[in-house]
Amino acid sequence: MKRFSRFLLWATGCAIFVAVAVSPAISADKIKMGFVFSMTGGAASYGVSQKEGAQLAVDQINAAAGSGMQVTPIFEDDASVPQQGTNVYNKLINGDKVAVVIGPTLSNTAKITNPIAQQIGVTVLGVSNTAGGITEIGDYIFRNSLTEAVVIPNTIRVAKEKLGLKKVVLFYGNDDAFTKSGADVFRKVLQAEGIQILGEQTFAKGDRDFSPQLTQIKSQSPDAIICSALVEEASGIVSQARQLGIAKNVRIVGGNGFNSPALIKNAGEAAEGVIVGAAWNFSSTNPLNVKFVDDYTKKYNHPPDQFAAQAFAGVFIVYQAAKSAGTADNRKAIRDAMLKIKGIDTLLGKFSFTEGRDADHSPVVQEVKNGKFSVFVK
Amino acid sequence: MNLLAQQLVNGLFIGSVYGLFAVGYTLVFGVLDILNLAHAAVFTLGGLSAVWLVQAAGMSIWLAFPLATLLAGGLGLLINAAAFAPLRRRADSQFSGLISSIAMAIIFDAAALGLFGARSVRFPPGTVKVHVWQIAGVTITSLQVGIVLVATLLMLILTLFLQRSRTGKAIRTVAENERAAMLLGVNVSGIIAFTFFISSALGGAAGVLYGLYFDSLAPDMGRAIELKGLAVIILGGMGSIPGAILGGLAFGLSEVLTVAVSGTSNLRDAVAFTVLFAILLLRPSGLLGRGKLREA
Amino acid sequence: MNLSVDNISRSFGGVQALMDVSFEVELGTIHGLIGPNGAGKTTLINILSGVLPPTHGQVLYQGLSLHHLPAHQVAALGVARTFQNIRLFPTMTCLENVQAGQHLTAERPLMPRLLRLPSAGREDRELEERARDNLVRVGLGDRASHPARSLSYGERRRLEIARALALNPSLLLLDEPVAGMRRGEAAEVADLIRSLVQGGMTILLIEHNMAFVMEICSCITVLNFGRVITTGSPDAVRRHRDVIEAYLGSERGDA
Amino acid sequence: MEQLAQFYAVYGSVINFIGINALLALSLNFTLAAGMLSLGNAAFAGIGGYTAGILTVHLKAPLIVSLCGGSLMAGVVGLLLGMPVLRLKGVFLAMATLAFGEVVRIAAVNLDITGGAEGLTGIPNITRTWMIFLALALAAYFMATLRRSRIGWGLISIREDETAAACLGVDITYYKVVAFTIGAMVAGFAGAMYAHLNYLITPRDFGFFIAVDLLVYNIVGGTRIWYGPILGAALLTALPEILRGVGVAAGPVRLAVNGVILLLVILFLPNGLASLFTRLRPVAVKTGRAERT
Repeated sequence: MKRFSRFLLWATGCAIFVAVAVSPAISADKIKMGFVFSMTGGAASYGVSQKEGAQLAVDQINAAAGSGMQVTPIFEDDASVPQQGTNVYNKLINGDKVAVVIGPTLSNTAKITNPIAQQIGVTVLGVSNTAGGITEIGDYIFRNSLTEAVVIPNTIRVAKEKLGLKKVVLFYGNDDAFTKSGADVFRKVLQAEGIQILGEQTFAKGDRDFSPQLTQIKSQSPDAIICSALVEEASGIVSQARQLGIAKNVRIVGGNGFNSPALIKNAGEAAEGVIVGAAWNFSSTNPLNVKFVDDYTKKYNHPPDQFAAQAFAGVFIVYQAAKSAGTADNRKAIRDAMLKIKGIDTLLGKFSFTEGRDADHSPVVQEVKNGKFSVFVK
Repeated sequence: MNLLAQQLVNGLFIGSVYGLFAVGYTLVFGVLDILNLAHAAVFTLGGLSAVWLVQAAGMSIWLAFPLATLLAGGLGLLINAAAFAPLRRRADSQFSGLISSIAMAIIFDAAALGLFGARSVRFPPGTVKVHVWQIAGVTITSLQVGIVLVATLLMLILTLFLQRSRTGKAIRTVAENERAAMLLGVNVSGIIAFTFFISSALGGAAGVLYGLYFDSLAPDMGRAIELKGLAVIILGGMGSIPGAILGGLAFGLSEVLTVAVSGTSNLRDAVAFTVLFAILLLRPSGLLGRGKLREA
Repeated sequence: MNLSVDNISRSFGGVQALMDVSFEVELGTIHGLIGPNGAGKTTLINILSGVLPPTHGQVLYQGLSLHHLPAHQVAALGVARTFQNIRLFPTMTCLENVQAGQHLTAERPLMPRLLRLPSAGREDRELEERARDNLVRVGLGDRASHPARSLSYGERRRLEIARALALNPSLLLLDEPVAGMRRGEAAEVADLIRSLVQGGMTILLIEHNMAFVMEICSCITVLNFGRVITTGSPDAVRRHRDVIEAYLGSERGDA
Repeated sequence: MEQLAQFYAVYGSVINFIGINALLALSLNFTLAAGMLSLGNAAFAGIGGYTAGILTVHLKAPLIVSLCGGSLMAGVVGLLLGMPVLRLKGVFLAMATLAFGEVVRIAAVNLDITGGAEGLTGIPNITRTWMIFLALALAAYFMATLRRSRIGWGLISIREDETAAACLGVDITYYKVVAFTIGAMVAGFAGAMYAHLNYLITPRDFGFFIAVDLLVYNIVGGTRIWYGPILGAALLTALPEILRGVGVAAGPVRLAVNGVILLLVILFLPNGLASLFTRLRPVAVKTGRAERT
């Protein structure tokens, strides 16, 4: 055993030195993309979707490129922990010398890791970060994920218009950055729209039992339940609400976190009528989207979610920028080309970056109908 | 009034799930004085494998449930063989056992992730028929009643088994005094392995029931309940089986009542853990503990 | 100015371990405490050393009440003890066990050590010297760097005495100091105990080895079922009817 | 030289985290040295981190003031918590400190001044590698020296046998509270440095699983000598990078290998990694002269 441990220490040393000595050569006709996704840990279900979406995009690009510019993907796992995210960023940027980084999965990790890329001058494209203060980190930081600040006001406006909401209850996860900041936006928008908030209830990440809160909510008889949650919790909330006898006409309204086939799969019948404001429209007839949903379902045997869709789109956006810059390794040129991305066709629709390098495309309000997401029309 | 009644029903239900989870935890602690932190991972694997049996292998839940329970019990044997048995003679087995069980938990988590994927899954709709009853404005489902019944039944069987059967008596002897048990001709290591089997089987059963009710199973579902399970066995008294059940109910009710009384859920977990903290200071042996501190 | 045990009672749950136990220990003597198993001897030692509080009654030592003093304050008054079930520090060496026993007699201030002042090294060397002397005194001079758990049973008892001596106690409570020892070893301990008393120490000891007790104690208290049967000289105790009965009635052949 | 710079560019953050984690592990070692199993040190790190972050962000305090302020605050809380809690032993102490940790985490989630779930943002990234390792060196030196002082002898006696220690005159409660408070201060300092390394701290950085990690570092490295926790923290912090280096793909497999290595260390190195370097004895006492000359 002693020997084994000595070996381990030895191996550590060797691994580190090999990693340093073999600084990878950069080839000009292959663009190196670093992907930082949470493939294990608490956010694993999102990270895995993202990886699948990104992999599909890379495969399609490489198959189509022929002798043109190929993509060399390097997938790394941040284990849903910011510390590891930092380590992975340093490794990708300084060790592998990637041209761009796509990721990381979680906004909180992005706030810690993106300054590293900004300082060195490497483009980062967030494909799932929706919290505030991400692109503000610097002029190398982009994202193609519509923020809650864009999606939610639209959702509430549409819902108010079509359902005549007057009084609602806000229900959210208060120990998670995504769900908490979503709730803050909901609260502000609801107040601005003059909709009364009867009360607020919270849950914690990982909770599966929501009946105490839903029982309270039921007793307040709201017109709708406004919910900021990720899909793991969302499906439980939806099905338990119906089980507790909260009537179907009390709609449940959610944001980006709800936009996953898992909602319908896990909540089943109860998901009918749930309103989901989101960045990506599953049932969009945009040919790029139809093809994506088809290809993805064929390859992985399950339908894609928003995480996969945005990651897929992200790879194409970056590839587009690199191609128009005519370089696979000039980090600054790629960034400059990213700034110029305007109105390109993606599965998300016509896509541009705003002045602040955030996503600019129109959000969608969907409704679950007959076991499918469809555009909300009353 | 309806509101409060509904909340009490909610609390009793979730409390009995906590209790079932905690019974396995506390059984191992009662016998070995060791915390098995891989228990939550067994809970997860039990639930996920039952989903797999129903979904991919097309079994009825009535077959998948006992099979998954047995499988979880097998994991218990594995935990014992790989992580606890080799350490038993070590002076620091309380500490090192804790760590080796963490190692097993990591390995099981990885297995869950690799075998079943990161996404949340559920039992196919209609796996069990669910009726919803409205009694005086209080909603109860047949699934809830069934789960409480199954949990009660399992705990009754366990209690009777420990009190009446030969093996059960041997387990209690080992818990009381390992050396004495050995002198009495009890196969101590066999009994310990068997205890792990039962403990993990119960954990797996809890995972299946949990998954059946909440319709959402994922590799990290053990994480949230792990901490609560620890709180429950402290609350009830380490090593006490009725204590674990009572602790589960108490913890479930404290969560629900915090929501019901304060009208908001921000304080739910804070209250639960503050109560735990206070109980430790005022009555360290828990509600039904063996009435002695370690090393007293 | 003796050690006086005054109406001590102690119960555990419903079980009365000690009932109105009173006796005096004259300073500078060896006082024996005997009685059948379960008579409450170790409980009494635990009360005297502050490990357990009594339910009733009090203990006076050199005119001071030990009432409800915690163990470390009792130790600070010069009361040291050994344990029936031997409580050495198992992973430490013999020398370290004794050095740990110097807690009250050594300063070992942190600051000079952090600053590596020569005074710290000097103190450590002196303390080590003293600890070695204690080891030599109990006949373990050649075992200084052996781990405590590698010692034989008798050696462990002697090491415990050495550790207790490191406190420079005025009163030493020995709980079965020669249990499990060979005859020659026990005789050495008897010599050691006598020499300690000659140096002015007071000793209260529990022992089942009657020959040993009768030989070295000047006064003996007999306990049975938590009560004092008698206190007196070895001869008087030997002849006491109740004592004989207590022993013959409960244990045979131990005396 | 250039290679060194390149090495630092790739692994600088790993090195920093090794230092921080080692300091945190060492903070727990102060309590473990007296045989106390505490799961509260992650929470103390959190208290230190939030206090320091708030001092820097809201009061524009200089770094050293923030670091000391964080450490002090953690120490005060440690003192207040330690007095009632340290009567408990073993698993019960672990659970009480765990409950405390959860309450701290939930407080951080619900308070405004801590920034809630999104965390405290805008903390400048001003902790440098040398600062971390200077602090670690000082703490390690302190730990190593402490063991030879009166407090250290008392703590080790308590770990070995509480009753016997009390009968040697060791004031159990006092020494335990001292050790617990020192541990809390070191943890608070480490947490404060961490806050200034990351731009952002969130309640999740200091939760239950971090507390367990600290214990794992100690047991894997070895609790009985000052460099044990440092070795444990170094190996386990670098492990993902090592596995990456030897080509174990990201994902479940890497997680499993992680678990297996942990299991192997605990099974086959009873005194932790430290036992590879020394025949472990609880206290490093130099035997001044040869025995039985």
